[in-house]
Amino acid sequence: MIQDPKIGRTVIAKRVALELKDGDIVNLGIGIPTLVANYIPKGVTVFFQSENGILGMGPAPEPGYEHPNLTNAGGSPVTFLPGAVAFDSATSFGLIRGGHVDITVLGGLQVDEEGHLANWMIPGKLIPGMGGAMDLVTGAKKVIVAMTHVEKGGVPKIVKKCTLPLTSVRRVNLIVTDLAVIEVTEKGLLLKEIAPETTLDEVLKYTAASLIVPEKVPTMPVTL
Amino acid sequence: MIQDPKIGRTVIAKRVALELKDGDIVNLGIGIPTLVANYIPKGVTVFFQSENGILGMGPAPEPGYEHPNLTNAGGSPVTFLPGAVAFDSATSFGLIRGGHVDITVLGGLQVDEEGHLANWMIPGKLIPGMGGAMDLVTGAKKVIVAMTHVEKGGVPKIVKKCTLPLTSVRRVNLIVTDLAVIEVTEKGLLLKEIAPETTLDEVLKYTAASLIVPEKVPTMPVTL
Amino acid sequence: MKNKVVSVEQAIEMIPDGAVLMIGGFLGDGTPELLVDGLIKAGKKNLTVIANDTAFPDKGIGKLIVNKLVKKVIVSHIGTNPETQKQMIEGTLEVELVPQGTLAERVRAGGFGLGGILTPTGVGTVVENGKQKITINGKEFLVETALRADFALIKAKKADFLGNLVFNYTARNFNPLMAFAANVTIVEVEELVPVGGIDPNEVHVPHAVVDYIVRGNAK
Amino acid sequence: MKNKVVSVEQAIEMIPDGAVLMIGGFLGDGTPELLVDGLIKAGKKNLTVIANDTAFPDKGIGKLIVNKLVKKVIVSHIGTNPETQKQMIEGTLEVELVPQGTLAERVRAGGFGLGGILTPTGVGTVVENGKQKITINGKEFLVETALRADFALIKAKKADFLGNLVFNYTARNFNPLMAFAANVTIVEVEELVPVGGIDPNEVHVPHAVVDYIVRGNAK
Repeated sequence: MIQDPKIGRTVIAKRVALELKDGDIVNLGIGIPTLVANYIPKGVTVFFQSENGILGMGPAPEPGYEHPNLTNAGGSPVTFLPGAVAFDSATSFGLIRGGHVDITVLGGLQVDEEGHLANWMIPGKLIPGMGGAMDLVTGAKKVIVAMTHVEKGGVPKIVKKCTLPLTSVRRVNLIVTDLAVIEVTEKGLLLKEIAPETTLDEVLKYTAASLIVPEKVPTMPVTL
Repeated sequence: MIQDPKIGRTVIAKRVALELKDGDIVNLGIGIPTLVANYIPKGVTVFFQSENGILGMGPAPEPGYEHPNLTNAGGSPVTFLPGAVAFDSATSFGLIRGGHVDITVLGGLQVDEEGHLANWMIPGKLIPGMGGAMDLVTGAKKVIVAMTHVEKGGVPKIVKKCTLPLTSVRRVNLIVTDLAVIEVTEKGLLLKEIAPETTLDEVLKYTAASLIVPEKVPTMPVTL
Repeated sequence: MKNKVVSVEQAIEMIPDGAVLMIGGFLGDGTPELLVDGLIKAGKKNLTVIANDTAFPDKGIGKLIVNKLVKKVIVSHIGTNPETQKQMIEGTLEVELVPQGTLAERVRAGGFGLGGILTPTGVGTVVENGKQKITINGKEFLVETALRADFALIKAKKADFLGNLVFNYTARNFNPLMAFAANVTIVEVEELVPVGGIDPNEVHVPHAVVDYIVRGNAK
Repeated sequence: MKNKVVSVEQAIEMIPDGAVLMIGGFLGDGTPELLVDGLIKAGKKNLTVIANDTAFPDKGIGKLIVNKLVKKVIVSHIGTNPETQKQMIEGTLEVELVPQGTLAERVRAGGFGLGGILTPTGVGTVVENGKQKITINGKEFLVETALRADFALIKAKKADFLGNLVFNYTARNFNPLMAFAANVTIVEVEELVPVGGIDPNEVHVPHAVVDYIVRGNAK
């Protein structure tokens, strides 16, 4: 098990980045998903869509180059890459809900055995609102959850059944954590890879859902 | 009764034009309604909207100035007036259905005592389709029907109850014909004006619906 | 990255007989004529066409009707093409009429991942036959369902190599809506510019929905 | 013809206490700050605000919350403004949360004369509570109803004197949608150009829906 949380987050971002294919339209949520942009494989061109109304978003500008009308969904200044487009919120979610976004990477509070994600509220504690998450999970072609495997204190986030309010009844496709890569299949949660410096026992210990474990489970193809 | 059909149509167009107020957004149907554009009162600026996606449409261009991508809803070349805008069909009907068009002027096959208009098909005979008429009648702030008072052969077009398929259950506001101006009120069809060279008896004779006839009915304020 | 630019022939080759096509244009203004001619040259059959109208016998979608490539049209009117009415009466062409504003919203809904929209247009008329109605705050609306197609054949004024599109004046009409609503979107363009050659504020359709680009007459 | 250009004060004077406002912007980007400041200066009360979010305490719509002008918000999230959460917990501010894409479509429906839309978003979640559901081709959709407002306060980059609007980059967001959906639409613009000074292809919102224009900081 990776001890340093920062390295853990990096491993997650690097592993998710390997899922991106040349030409993909990609929407990254805030938090860990944002880091994915730093690890796009060589030779792969992807286009970042942000729900506030842009496709072809580039990284943060150099100091002094910030423009108040060019921001990401977190409100931070970004840049245009060549071929970038701006559009209104209805069109932005037309792209999202209409299946024109190839991959969305989102953070998670819980994912359950059925592949249902909860990531927008903790009743009585944290009610930030769903923002665009419900539309993204419902509409994107492929949904990847990028999150730490456990909460602080070691409480599993991959559970039998979500106790927190669901984001969508549409199943997510892939869960990438600092311990494992898990695919949501018709038959259940399939353990695909284990993180570096991590054992199968650790994965099972920190997962509260049943996992389908193949005979051989490879290590994530990422460097620490 | 005006005998010359061409003069009759001109009277209708001139009278409808008096309904237009400064700043109005106006949609004109094909046929007689199109003629209205020729008689806008002095000092009144209106903006013509066409459902194929333009607001601020000007008259036909001079010969040689036709552009294939600047046409009206009848497919004929038009021009831009200053401040003209182009938009897609969804936006065009957003303007229409959303009540942003102040006045639509449409032709009619029948209008009945309840103010219901039929103007898009004659079963078994003529099925051109409704085009934008159903949206226009349902959504425009004010609907004016501009039509000859009778069919060829003298058959009344203002009837007790439409026998032809309705365009909308939304009542039209005003009917302008070559015989009369009739307002659709809560209590029924109110005769407002009679055309030049026309008698009350003629209006009543050629109208198959009950009319509310005030003691004094003025003549249409138009010159032949 | 995939090069989206193809020839008319390559584009047409992808389209099988019996396909459902959305075709842009309003009485021919904004219709991709090269793609229409390509369909005719290739002798496609049994097409279903979703479009605003069937234009004129010698223009735009009208040519597909005259050449009998089409078994069904979903349109808002057919008044300008006598051949459409003739084939309808003969029973060789099925015509489904949809109010123009409803057609625009149904196409948009199909592309935007909506199941449909609620419209007051058509309530109390023959258009409501067979449709669900919903009352909201005492007002009745028709449930009009989303439309999708196998292919959208659209026409733009300008594209960059990614497929960002700009339309021209009244040639815009249904084209941007249809771009979103098909499994494969093929655009015929008059002008192809380098990536980055269009102001991000001025793009009408983002490249995410465009699959193939065909260069039009003005290369 | 009516001159649509008014001062901030004239614009704010039209808005009564208790009004329902749509306000453009996404975390403050694209929010008409002069109009927001005008509301605060005039001490308006009991406003209902429909917007994407409540921004930050010192920016955009956030300032209306901090200054307690608002009794209810209909928004997609409030996570960036602790004051909104505080007032919600205290019970002085009602918060209705709507998925962002649904909010966009509900506003658009209000402006486009639709009763609402059918969306898959929210099916099977707490969002569906109290809503009608419709099944189309075996798939469930929520009926999400149209939203309208008394006033839309929006921000554009550029207007002509008629009120044709052009927005800038990510400051566009909800602004064009809200322009259609209010009884009175007031736009704060950075640049005012002569009528005819904007290419008809590049207008984002046609003047038909704009009632008043307020010149922004950059006159």
